[in-house]
Amino acid sequence: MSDKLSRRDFLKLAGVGAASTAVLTGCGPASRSVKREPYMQMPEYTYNGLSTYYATTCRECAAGCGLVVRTSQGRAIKTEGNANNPLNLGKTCARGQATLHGLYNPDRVTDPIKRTRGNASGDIVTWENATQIVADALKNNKPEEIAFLMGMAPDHLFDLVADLANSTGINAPVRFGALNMFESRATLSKAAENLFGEAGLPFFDVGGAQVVFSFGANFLETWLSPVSYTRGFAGLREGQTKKRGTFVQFESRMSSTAGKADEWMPLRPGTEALVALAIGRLASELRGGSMPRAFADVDPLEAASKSGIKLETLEHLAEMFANSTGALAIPGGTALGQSNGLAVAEAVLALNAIADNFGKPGGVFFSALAPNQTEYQRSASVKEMQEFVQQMADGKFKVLFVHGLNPIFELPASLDFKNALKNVEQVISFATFPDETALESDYVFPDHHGLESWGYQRVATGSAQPVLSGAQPVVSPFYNTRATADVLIAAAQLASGKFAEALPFQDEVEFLQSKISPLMSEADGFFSAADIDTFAAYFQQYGGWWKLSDGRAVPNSADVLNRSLSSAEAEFAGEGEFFFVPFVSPTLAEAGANKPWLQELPDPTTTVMWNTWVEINPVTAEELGLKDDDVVTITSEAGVLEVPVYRYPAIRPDTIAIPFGQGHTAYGRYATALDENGKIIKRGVNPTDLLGQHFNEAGDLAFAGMKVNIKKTGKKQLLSRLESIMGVYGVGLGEEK
Amino acid sequence: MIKPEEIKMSTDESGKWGMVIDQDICTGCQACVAACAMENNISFVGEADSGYGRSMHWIRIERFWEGEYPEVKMTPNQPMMCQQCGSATCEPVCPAFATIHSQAEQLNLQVYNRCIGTRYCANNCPYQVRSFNWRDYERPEPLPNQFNPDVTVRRRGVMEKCTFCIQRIHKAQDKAKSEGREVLDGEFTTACAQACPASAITFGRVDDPESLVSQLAHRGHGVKHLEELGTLPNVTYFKGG
Amino acid sequence: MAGYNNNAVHKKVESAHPKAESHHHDEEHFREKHLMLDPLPRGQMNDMVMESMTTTSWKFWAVFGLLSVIVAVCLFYVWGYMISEGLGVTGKNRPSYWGLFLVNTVFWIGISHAGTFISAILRVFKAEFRRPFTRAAELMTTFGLVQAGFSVFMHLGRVWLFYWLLPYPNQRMLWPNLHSPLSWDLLAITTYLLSSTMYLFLPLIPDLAMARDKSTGWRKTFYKTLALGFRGTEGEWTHLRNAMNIFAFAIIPVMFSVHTIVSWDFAAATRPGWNSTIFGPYFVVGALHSGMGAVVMVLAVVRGTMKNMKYFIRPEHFDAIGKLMLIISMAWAYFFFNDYMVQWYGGDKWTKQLLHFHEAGPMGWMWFAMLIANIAIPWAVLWNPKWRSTPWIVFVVGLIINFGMYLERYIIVPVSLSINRMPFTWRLYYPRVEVLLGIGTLAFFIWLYMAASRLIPLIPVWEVEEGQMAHELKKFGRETVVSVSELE
Amino acid sequence: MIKRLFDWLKQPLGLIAVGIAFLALFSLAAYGIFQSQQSPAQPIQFPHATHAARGLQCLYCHPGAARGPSAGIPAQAKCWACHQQIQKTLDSQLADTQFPLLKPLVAAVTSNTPLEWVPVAMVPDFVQFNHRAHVAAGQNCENCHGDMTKVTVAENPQVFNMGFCLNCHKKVAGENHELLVKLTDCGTCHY
Amino acid sequence: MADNISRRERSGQVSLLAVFPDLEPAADAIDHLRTLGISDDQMNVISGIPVTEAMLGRPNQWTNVPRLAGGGAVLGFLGAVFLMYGVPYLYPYPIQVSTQAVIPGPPTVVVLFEITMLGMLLSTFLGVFLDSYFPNYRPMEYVKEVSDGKIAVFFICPEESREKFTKAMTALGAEKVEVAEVEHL
Repeated sequence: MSDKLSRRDFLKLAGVGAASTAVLTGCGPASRSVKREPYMQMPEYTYNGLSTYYATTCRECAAGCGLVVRTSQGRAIKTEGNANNPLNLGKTCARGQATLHGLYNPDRVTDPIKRTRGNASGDIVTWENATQIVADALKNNKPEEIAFLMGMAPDHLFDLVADLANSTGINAPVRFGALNMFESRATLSKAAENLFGEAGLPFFDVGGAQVVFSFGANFLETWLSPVSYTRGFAGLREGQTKKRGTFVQFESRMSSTAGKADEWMPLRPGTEALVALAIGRLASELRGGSMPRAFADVDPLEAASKSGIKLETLEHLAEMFANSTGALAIPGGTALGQSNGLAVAEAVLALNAIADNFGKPGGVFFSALAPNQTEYQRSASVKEMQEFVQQMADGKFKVLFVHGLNPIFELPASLDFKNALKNVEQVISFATFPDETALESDYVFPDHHGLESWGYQRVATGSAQPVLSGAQPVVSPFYNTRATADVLIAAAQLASGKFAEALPFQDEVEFLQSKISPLMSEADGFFSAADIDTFAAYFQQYGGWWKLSDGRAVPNSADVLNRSLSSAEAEFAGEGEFFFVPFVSPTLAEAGANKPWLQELPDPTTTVMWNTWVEINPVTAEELGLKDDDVVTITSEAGVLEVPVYRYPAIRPDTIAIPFGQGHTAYGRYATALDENGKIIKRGVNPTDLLGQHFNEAGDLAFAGMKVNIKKTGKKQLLSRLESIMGVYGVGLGEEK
Repeated sequence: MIKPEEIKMSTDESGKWGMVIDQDICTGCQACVAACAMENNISFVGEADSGYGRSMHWIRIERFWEGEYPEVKMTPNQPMMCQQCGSATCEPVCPAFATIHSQAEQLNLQVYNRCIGTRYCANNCPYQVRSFNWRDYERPEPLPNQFNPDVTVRRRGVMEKCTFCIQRIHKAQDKAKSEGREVLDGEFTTACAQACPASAITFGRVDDPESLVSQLAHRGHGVKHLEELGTLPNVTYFKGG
Repeated sequence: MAGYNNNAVHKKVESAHPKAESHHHDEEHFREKHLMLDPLPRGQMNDMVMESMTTTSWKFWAVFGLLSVIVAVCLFYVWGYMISEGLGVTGKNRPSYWGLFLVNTVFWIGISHAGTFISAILRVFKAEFRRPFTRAAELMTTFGLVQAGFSVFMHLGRVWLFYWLLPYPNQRMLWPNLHSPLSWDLLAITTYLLSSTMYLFLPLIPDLAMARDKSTGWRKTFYKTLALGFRGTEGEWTHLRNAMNIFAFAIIPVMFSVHTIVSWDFAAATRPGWNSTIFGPYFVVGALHSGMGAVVMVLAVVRGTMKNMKYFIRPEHFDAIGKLMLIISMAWAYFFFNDYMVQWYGGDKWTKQLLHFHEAGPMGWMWFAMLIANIAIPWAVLWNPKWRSTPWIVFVVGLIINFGMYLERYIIVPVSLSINRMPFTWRLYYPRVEVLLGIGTLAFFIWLYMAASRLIPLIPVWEVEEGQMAHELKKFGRETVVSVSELE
Repeated sequence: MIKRLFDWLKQPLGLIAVGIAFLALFSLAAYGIFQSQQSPAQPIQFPHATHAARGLQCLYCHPGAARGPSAGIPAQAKCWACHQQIQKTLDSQLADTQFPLLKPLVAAVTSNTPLEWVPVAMVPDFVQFNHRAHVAAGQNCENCHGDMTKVTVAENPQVFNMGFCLNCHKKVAGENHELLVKLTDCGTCHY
Repeated sequence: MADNISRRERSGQVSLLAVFPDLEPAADAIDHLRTLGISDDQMNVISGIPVTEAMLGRPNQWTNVPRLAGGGAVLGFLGAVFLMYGVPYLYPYPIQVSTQAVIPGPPTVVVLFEITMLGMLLSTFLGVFLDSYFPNYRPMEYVKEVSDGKIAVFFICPEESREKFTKAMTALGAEKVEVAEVEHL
């Protein structure tokens, strides 16, 4: 397929040829400067000027939303959601829309490169050499000296590497992603294991609920599966029962999710478990009957005083929760990224037991496992990554393959991945973009962009049905890149022996077919076919395969309330004065910074574009003598950052917050900035630089468990805001607030 | 030939295409903004210009604050785009007829190639939804490969604004005509409405009482912004709650 | 007819001579004071005017050279740069889509109003003090309008397509939109520019003929060409006088219409603060305010720097214009207050917000400076006949008034644009290259004026002579008074 | 000095000199404009007439015209589908001597490089032209593109400007008010 | 008109120019010329200021300027009428802006006014040119002293009585009386 779709540049100039329009428009076409190249071979069903639509899967995050991409003359023009895909039902988020700016990004890695580490330029090598280098790396090192570090997408490549590792004895691939770090997936699944006796990713049916209490879960932004949860939120508001559902958010900083809440509870960071249990106790009291053991030990008065939420408010919330026929409590986000994160997750999940909503509409489920999955697989927690980095630093690995991940940027700087990398003899990156990690690698063998790739992605959560989203190339590769799966298969063949046996495939497509062929025999599918070719064709055509039935499991709730739950407050690291809340930028997330239109999207809460800011309550700012755009130094035990101030009216005065997503030193021209001398500098800052190595009981990073200090620098840096600071905040109108 | 006296004024009608926006479920996620930019070849302008009020968004999501901490509330997100007024104040002030009222589609047209850049229309737009090409904003190769061939790429000195994705309207009409039928309700929609994960935006024929958008619009307590100016906007907002 | 009485003329000429014998004190006092009572032989006045044109110091050329450089750089180079880069190099943004260029346009059109006011309205009302400086004022009209035209073209995003604004048949079957106040503007400014240029030229013809008779070399060719063969026959004078009368009456409504239409650019818009019915007369009076200030500045400079001009332009003229300035300042205050009052009382929340923004916003200083410069200072100074007869004082007041009126336009255009009905978009405007281009237009105005002062007799000698003919002293009992005969 | 020059220029000889200078400038400008209007050579001086004479329909090579906005240039594979069966294409001897036009095609196909054509009929970017609607409305290709049986390399028989489009649209709509509104709406072509 | 006397090239006649320093003698001279049989249309006065006909006791001068101005105003008005009422009928397409009528009321007044005034003033200006035969660079009878305030009376008399007229004029205060020399203007 990808080879047949030849001439990408049928029109040398884009169909609308911006550049060639004569200055004197109105004077007719400037046809003399235009040349057209016809297709060598016109693909079937293609006509000049008519669009062709291909179903594929979005690779901007790991959720696995289905896309339909409009292509014209072999160029991808627009992405839309795949209406058939049960996960996103035809919808996309902003990042899914902007994925084309990744495909046609001017800063992609265009060829396989050999480079001296840290050097921006490098020598182009041929793909034959590249494959040989990979083969040698596999063959010439001991299995335990080979490590794979992979991102959350795509799953098919992970499966391929896992298969390779399984049968050759090399280290199992490690998966990580900054989004998962901020989602604390390990904590969620551990809490589920503790409460329900089974590990898994809970699914919260927001759309079916009447009252939703969210403890830090930013499910309208980047959390787990934002498109599907946003649809759920719309369901909550519009209500199946035609009654508008209520939504309460508990967190110290009003996220854009909390902005949609009917009530925002700015509790003191670290008291989430206490508050959840207190609400549980008060609600249980209202319900009558014996007090469950889970809530027995908590004192609502203490909860009120420690959290800063008034007792009356807690009572009112408890009443709301207890009296609703469809109450739902969701733990997530910053609430879990604290030293007591596991306790918070357990306490909040336990609240659901009062509502008795397990396995009911509007309640808690286990997410449906994807069709070719037998058990929940979670990514590495930061604790596990810490061990991995330690092994690197100890020189345990001779060769490291990195794909789909930019650990230098995404891991907290205190883990010092960059330094540990120095003790790995050979680093081979498969990065599509020249990110920080690719810059510190010996080789970059660029993978295709997601829209040029084959593959599939398991939908981990968000859909009631088990879904395997399928990917196919919608355009032929724009540059001299090659699918990493193809490179690995070819290298395994070259390495021969057990490697060749482990991956006995012609190419990536054959491997994919081998992986989806078991689905042919599964019942209840969206489609079925007798032979693999037809099945694979449908798989491409519809953008994946999914069952028609609900695949969610009901958690075993028998024991939830009969256990003692900890109401301990979180401990905070560092001597600082302020609680520090890093949060994922809803528009950029971990990998959006190189897409110009994502940079130009205003942040939903602050409307800032193209930069990083620190949110400080105006009262605190006044005390510190800070105005908007004043640059402050923020110091934690792990690091220092300089960042301009945004006086944010909806954050606790003892808390500050910085979005994660910027602060790149590489990753293309839009992710970085230029100083006056034309030198590449950081655009914005990366808040993970401030994070120390503190974990919760489940091994997730206590990213919201730091305390920091703020100091004014006297410098100013104007933040680009879409909003008017005069119109929205009344600043500069003559009546200072 | 059309005699001037035969021209129908838009006050006589209810408009043709319209939108309903449910602010209660709009999460402010910016998917519509990104979708609009991708569909309509909108330039990005960079940090300095965007911070100076020159961003080219055809749709922007407004939010304000009510109250003070801790009783502070974010007002419902309000996506603002061209309201396709039936009696648009931008139209009569253009000396070149570059922005006029389409009789066929009852839309407020911006004819880029006729625009000479007086920017009077933008001044006179009470919704402030027009954006001006202050420069030839750079889109380095190969970014232009993504351009939508159905939408003109604008250059410096030209005003632009939301068109209700008129290219999609034409495409749907062309398709329906080639199949010998009328355009069906929901057969196509604008880029913003198509992307919106919460389905907060509904687009369709407001002159067809059976259409979804008409039914939503007549649900009650919907607001048309600055209606008091007599602009006859075609976008209805529901603040919700 | 004593004024043109042979003996009387000779007597007065002698008296102007230093060797003259002592004369009546009253008469001498009047003569010193009034140009019209201090006639010189026509030939001498001609020579004085010719001399003023041709006597050029190195200072003149230094200033002229500097201005040429400024015009070349600030106007033409920067404009070219702006056209090639787009208007992004200016400071405009959303919502301040209009900025300094339209401020400059309004300003220059305002400046141009003084010329017509002096040469048409004062002519119609036979205000005799106008005679020596009608041309100096009328030149300002034409050159000011040239700058206004430049400014409005700079304002266009795609200026190379300006011809789409002209009504002409074309294959597109498209005509300009005559619903738009900008179209009316184009019509009105074109009409005004053409008619004020013609009105400048008609009374100039006899003086060009005079210059033709008095010069040699290239100047002779130049004046000969421009004088069109004028001899001064009875017929020529009659046609000229008739035409000038028609112009004097007809150009007044044109002048009013121009600035009224300019005000409609704002008043017709659906914007808080702009949508005001008083804007038409308010703008016209504002134009006169700045125009008179500019006239007085030009006269002071002309009197101070050009040879023989102290004879033609005297304190009496500054006194007379000063009185006008005072009256116009009062009228401006009246209109300003009228507009402010109604807007304030109206109670529209956006308008109130805007008024508050004017006074207390970041540009609040402009609002107060405007009131001080346009009202307080003129009133404080111009009531005093001695002060308003002192050229440098009136010059300073004129300068301050122009500064104040510039601020007024700045407040009306970009400052008011900052506030609209969508608070999410409110933003301030910071001019960038517009400043250079504004300086360019100012330099070009002065450049044109300086060039004209070398080429065109700035004093309409025949009008002065005509006036001198008509004036005489008359005794009523013990008092001697000035008496004017109606010659036409 | 200037006066002498001026006087000299006023003489008949001077006037002639002025005239010649003016003419020279004018012809230079005219030549420049003429040059800018010349299309660069096509890679093949494609004989439309020859193909049309063999009964090939326009839509055979330009099928996009019936289906969508763009008529398109045929893929090289399409050319080759016929030409590879034609002896004179394959015979290099013949091609060298008698049919030099075929050489670039053979070269392009054998080297698998695309021919770069120079578009002849084009509307500006800001005009959204759709072939399908025009063909469906019964317009023949030659109404706009001229009679291809008579030309070798395609040429524009007329300037595709707004007047050209409008004249036809007006004519087609006739007295049908609704159709005229649709066909003359600015938004029908410009968006 | 007297301006064109010389062009008629009357044989046996001579044109004389008498230059007077002031109005009174010039007026006297004109009266005297009349008594000597020179009719008003054989005389002309050249002056450096607009001397009205009444001052010299001359008949009123005919001028077309006001009529031309009126004609121009009518033409301008018709042009404006065409733009406002004619052009909308020329459009093949319905151009509608906002809900304003295609032929709008108040804007029509503005355009009618502006173009009418433009037409009137342009034709007034042109009227001066037409009536005075401007531009006219042909040789004409002229003395430069006129610029310096002298008044020249120009008349045609029979060749034979030239002496008589010269004397008469000198007696009335003429500074010089000479055959009107054709000067390059």
